[in-house]
Amino acid sequence: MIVTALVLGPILIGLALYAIPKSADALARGIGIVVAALCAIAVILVPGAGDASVHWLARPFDAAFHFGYGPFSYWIVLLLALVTLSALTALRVPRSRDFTAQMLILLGAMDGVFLAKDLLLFALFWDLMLLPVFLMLIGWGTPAAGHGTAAWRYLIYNLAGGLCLLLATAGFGVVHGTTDVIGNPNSGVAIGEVWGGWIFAGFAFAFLVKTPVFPFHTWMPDTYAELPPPAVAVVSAVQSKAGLYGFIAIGLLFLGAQMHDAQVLMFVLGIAGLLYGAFVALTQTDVKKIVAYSSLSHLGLILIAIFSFDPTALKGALVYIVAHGLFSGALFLSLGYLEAREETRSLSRLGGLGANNPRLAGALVIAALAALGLPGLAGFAGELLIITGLYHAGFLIPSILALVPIVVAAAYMLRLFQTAMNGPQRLDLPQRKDLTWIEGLALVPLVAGLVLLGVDPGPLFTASGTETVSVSALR
Amino acid sequence: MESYIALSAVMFFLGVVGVIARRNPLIVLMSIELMFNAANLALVTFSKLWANNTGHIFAFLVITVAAAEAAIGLAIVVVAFRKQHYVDVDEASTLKG
Amino acid sequence: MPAHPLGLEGTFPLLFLIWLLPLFGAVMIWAFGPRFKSFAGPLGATMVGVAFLATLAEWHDATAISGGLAGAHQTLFTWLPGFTFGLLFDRLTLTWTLIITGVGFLIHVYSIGYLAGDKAFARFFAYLNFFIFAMLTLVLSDNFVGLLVGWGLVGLASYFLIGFWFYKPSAVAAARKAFVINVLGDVGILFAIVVIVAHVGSISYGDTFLQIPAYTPHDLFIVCVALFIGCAAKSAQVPLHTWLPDAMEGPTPVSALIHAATMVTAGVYLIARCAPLWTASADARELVGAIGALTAIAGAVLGLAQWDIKRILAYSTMSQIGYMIMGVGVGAFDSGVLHFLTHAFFKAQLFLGAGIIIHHLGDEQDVRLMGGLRKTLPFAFVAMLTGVLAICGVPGFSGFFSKDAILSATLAHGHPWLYAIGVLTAGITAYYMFRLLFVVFFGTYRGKVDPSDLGIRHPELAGTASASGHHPAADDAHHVHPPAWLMSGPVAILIVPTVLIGWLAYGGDASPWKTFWEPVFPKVVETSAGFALPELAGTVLVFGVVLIGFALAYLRYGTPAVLAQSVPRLRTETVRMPTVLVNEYYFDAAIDALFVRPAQLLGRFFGTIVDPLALDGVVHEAAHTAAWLGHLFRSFQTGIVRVYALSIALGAACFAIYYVVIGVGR
Amino acid sequence: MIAFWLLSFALIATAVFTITAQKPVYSVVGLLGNFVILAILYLTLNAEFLAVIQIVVYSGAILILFLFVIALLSSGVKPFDIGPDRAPRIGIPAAVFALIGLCIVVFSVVRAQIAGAPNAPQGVTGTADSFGSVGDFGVALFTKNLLPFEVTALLLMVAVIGVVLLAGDEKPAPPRRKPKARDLEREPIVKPVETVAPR
Repeated sequence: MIVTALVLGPILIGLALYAIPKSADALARGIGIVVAALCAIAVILVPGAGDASVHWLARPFDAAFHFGYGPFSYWIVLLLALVTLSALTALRVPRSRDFTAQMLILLGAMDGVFLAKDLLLFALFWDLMLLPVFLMLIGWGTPAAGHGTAAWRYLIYNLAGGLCLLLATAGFGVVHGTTDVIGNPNSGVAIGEVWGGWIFAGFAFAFLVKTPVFPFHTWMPDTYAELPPPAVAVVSAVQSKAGLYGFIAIGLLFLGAQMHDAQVLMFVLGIAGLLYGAFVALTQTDVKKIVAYSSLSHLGLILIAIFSFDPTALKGALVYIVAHGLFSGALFLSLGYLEAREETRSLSRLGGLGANNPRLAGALVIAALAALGLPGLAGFAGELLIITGLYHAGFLIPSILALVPIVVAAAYMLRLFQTAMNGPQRLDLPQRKDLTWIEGLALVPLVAGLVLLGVDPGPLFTASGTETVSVSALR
Repeated sequence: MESYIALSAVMFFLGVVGVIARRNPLIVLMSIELMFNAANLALVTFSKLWANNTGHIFAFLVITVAAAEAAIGLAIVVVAFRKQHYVDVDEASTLKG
Repeated sequence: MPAHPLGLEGTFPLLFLIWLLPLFGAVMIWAFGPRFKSFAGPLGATMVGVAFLATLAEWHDATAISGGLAGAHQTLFTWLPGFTFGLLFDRLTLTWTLIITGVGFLIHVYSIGYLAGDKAFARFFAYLNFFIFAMLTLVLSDNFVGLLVGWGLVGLASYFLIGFWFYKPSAVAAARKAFVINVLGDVGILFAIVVIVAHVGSISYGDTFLQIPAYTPHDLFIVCVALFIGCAAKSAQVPLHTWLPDAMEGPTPVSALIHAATMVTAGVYLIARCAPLWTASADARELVGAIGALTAIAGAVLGLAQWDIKRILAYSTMSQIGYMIMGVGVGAFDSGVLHFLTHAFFKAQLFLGAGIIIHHLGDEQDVRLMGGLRKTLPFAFVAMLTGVLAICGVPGFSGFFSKDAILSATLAHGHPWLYAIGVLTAGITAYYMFRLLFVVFFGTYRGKVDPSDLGIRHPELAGTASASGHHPAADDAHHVHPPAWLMSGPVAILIVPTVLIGWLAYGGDASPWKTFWEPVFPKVVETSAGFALPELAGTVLVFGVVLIGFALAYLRYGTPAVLAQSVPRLRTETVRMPTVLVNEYYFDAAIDALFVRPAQLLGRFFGTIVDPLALDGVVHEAAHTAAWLGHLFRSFQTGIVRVYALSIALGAACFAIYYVVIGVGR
Repeated sequence: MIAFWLLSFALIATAVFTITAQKPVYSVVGLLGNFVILAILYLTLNAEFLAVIQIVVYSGAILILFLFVIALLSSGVKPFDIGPDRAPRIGIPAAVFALIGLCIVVFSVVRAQIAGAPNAPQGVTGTADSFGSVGDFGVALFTKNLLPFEVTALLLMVAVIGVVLLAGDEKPAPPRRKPKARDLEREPIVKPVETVAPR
């Protein structure tokens, strides 16, 4: 029951928020924060819960209304609740009631994606997840002059992906007979060769677009740049993991042979994205786009980790998934603070803010350091395990290429941080107050997670299902 | 007998050309009548050929339909004329995409 | 996987104390810094001082067991099988910890005086304490990943401290450069770890060294090279050295602690720690020894051409670390470590002495604008003089013993070329260090001379006081006069080991130093036979070269006649300085042209051409095609009824054709 | 045979005249001739009743209807087709298409001639001598084809109603509901753009 409530609760409360008066922004935001906190508490207190499967479709294939934890999803759902909590606490957005409602619907939809044990439910929530983001882009986006197409581009790209996902799901259901399979190790039956290729192609396209992976990423920089900071924190922290989760929970368990066939292609795409994102991030001037392209780079690394089928690399992928969620959330929120204060995202206009905003600088530098893989923070642990796994599995060249973005990341992250915070003060910028204690507090869960998991990511490997996945990956 | 069929075809295509090429709705309607009659001629011819008067029945029905069609068509023309005081097939362009 | 025993297994609360006290100090000062005000300095110093005392108290545990990797060991936690973390406190760690906490403590005390009144006083001590913690993490770790964590964190501390005055663009740029180059080094070590784990299945030193026979020579070489990339970045070895001179943008105590005494010698620590690896790989010894020697002479030659007092010292640091790397590289691990020990003292003392001068002159760092300071700053003169004598290897001073040990070791291990370079470098070192001494302390004070008379064309680029500008924070720094002993006291204490510490190594193989390390380092057996110069002959040769260097420096800078007309002479020298030296061998330009610019170009190409045009272009084309089709179909919907009629007729005709041509024929 | 050719020629000539006539009245005249000739052709095909119907219904009723409409509409001076010609050269493709279609039909007819006529289902409804007679026709119409005949009645009925509705007297439009005060207070869905007060 509790898992179903995790999914449906936020969605229903989000819809119900539209019933309270428009002017009650603070109340709405408060409700949003409480709901996100309750989600986090529920995940922590009731680990490993699963709900009964309610059969609701028998023809042409069996489908069930079934929620529970799949492989890796416990940590991702916890991450989602924490990031949403931080995001809602951190920043106030105009028309807070509507925004909070959209955020809660997004929260519930993403919970649905990661908690669905039925493929059809997975696909439905996958498409539902798209809607709030699109609406937030339309309603709260800050398009650059002459653009403003981010919302539509996002919609079209992801609808195409969602369509492929739906087709693949239907194909899977028809071939396999049932879609009530995710996270069920006993149902890990490989799909035959005739249809498997097409089904895998459908899933893979949807996953690659959503993640996104080079070269399907062109919707991402604009979307990330234009989304309001709390939303982009959640989207980049968690929504980008939906595709990777799909590869793990569906691909590795049911389409192993097809995954192996696609290995070379995915390595090429992953490594291309890894390098491409890093180099592009080096020259962007929009601070949010720098982080967006760095995400492309990081996500490419996770992709090749998954497709190396090495247990160590898979564990590293889990660590890095969580770490990336934490640091990209923290980064986007810090940049949100920056944007809210200085009313610009352009590096060419920023400078010298550290002198009067030491706490803002501190928040940004911690997030940036985690993103560049500073040893001792969670990102490093993930990178280390991934690259170790890659080398161990015999991928010498990819493991060396995966090292390059680490150096480049240091360059672009420091460029971002130093240009904005260091150097002589610029008096043409609005001089605003430093972070309030509540703004700082909002980042605490994320930063604490980064430090703790950086010191010892061991706890992640319990209750994560990595063993299940590893075993099936090696099959 | 084949000559009758060929004659019918000629008449039918003349009707088609009239429908397409003329802008006066009355002449267009008359062209349609031409096509009806061409069809009738063919029906009657085949009836004769196969000694089967179903063709006659059918031609009779076609004449009925043609009468109805002419009545409705002329009514439309009248209405259109009342609206804008002239009628032109090209003016009925609200179907434009 | 049998875990290799790392000595005395147990729990060592004192180790935790040593390790975490500085972290505690850093967090406290960072969190409550503004409220601590001037109390932050003493608090930070206390943390490090207590850690030093605790280190002394732990001495016994480190040396209780002899043999290999043996000392106090405590397991902490495990990520995954093979990824086990713990603390190891053996003789090598002991040596480094003593220097880190001991010299660190002195420099903390010194900093209280040096930075008194700076707005970010508390922040400075938070960083400094954090650095001590990071460096202790590096040396206390019992595995490669822990070492890498420390390795990265000292880089971070170094980044923060170089960029401490973050309103200076030059400091910011220097900090970034240092960090990026150090990340490159981190990546090297990361790769080494990856290879080690693939072979050994463990990150622990013990397992790694136990299973050296499991490696092919090729893989062993790869591991050594990858590790050495880390060393080269951290210890400023050619070609990754360019960040070190720039790092002098940081406050002088930082230069003394991080960029002279401790952090930059981490490379030496790593090679000494991995002595079994280097013992097993002759190729790696060859490579590392050669790069060490190259760095030693390259740094020394660049030391000739500098005018900024801290850059001179920075290049001398680079050169001296070259010596150490050469020592540990050829397999004389104890000699390399000895040079680390002596260098930590005399270089810290040189920097702190320079700091006194800089502080006195109001952030003036250009030696051309100094001169005659012997009379105004006699204590600084004594400090610098002893330091210079030590670094030059004048017999009796500490540097003499360590340098001599390294040079004779290169010969003994069969590297006559390295020996020759080392001896030559010693001469150059004497020359430029005495040049520094003469220009700064002798003659008359030139601070009032117009910089252009000295040939300084771009004062803002020359590290002069006007360049460092008026820091809003540092301005009032010099109106506050802290007790003088805060700065002179630590220097005075340092003079003792600077002079005397070398005597530890007196007595050849029976010296306390040799017996201390006897059980630790494996013996390197060279395939090629080494030379054995009689001890006295070697000493005389080196000292002779040093004397020549001194004599040249004296003739050029020290004679009364020269001193009398120092201004025009310095001007001539400035103007005639070879551009290759002024530009520091064009390393920066080369790195810029080879890596930075291509990367930016690539990024710009991807970002402005590939992304919007090629990738997004495909998507746009698809969308445009759809739109074009829509327009095409729209154009069919003319609204002209007759055209519709035509198309209906055409359609009907198609059917007719089908039936006539195909259907009937059947 | 000669009669057939003459009749054919006259038929085509009147048809051409119909579609090319400048004024609708000429067209009606052409069409009248066409229909009469067609009735004669029907007679040659043993379709007596249809021939009569052709004259009575077509020539007598439908064409008169056309004439009435023409008379009704051309009381003004304007010609009917005065709008801009939106497809000025559409006659060319139409003619080409017609020619091609004609060729195809003729070709197929010729081919059918060569292949021989298919087996005709001889004498299904009537005997050879009474074929085409009014009696024969009536029997067939009111026995076998009674339902279509009745449906025809319905069709004509609908046509009559349609014509009356279309062309009947225009009634004044029903009065629009008066706006209530509540409606005026309601917020417009699209907010009017606020005007900037002149300074």
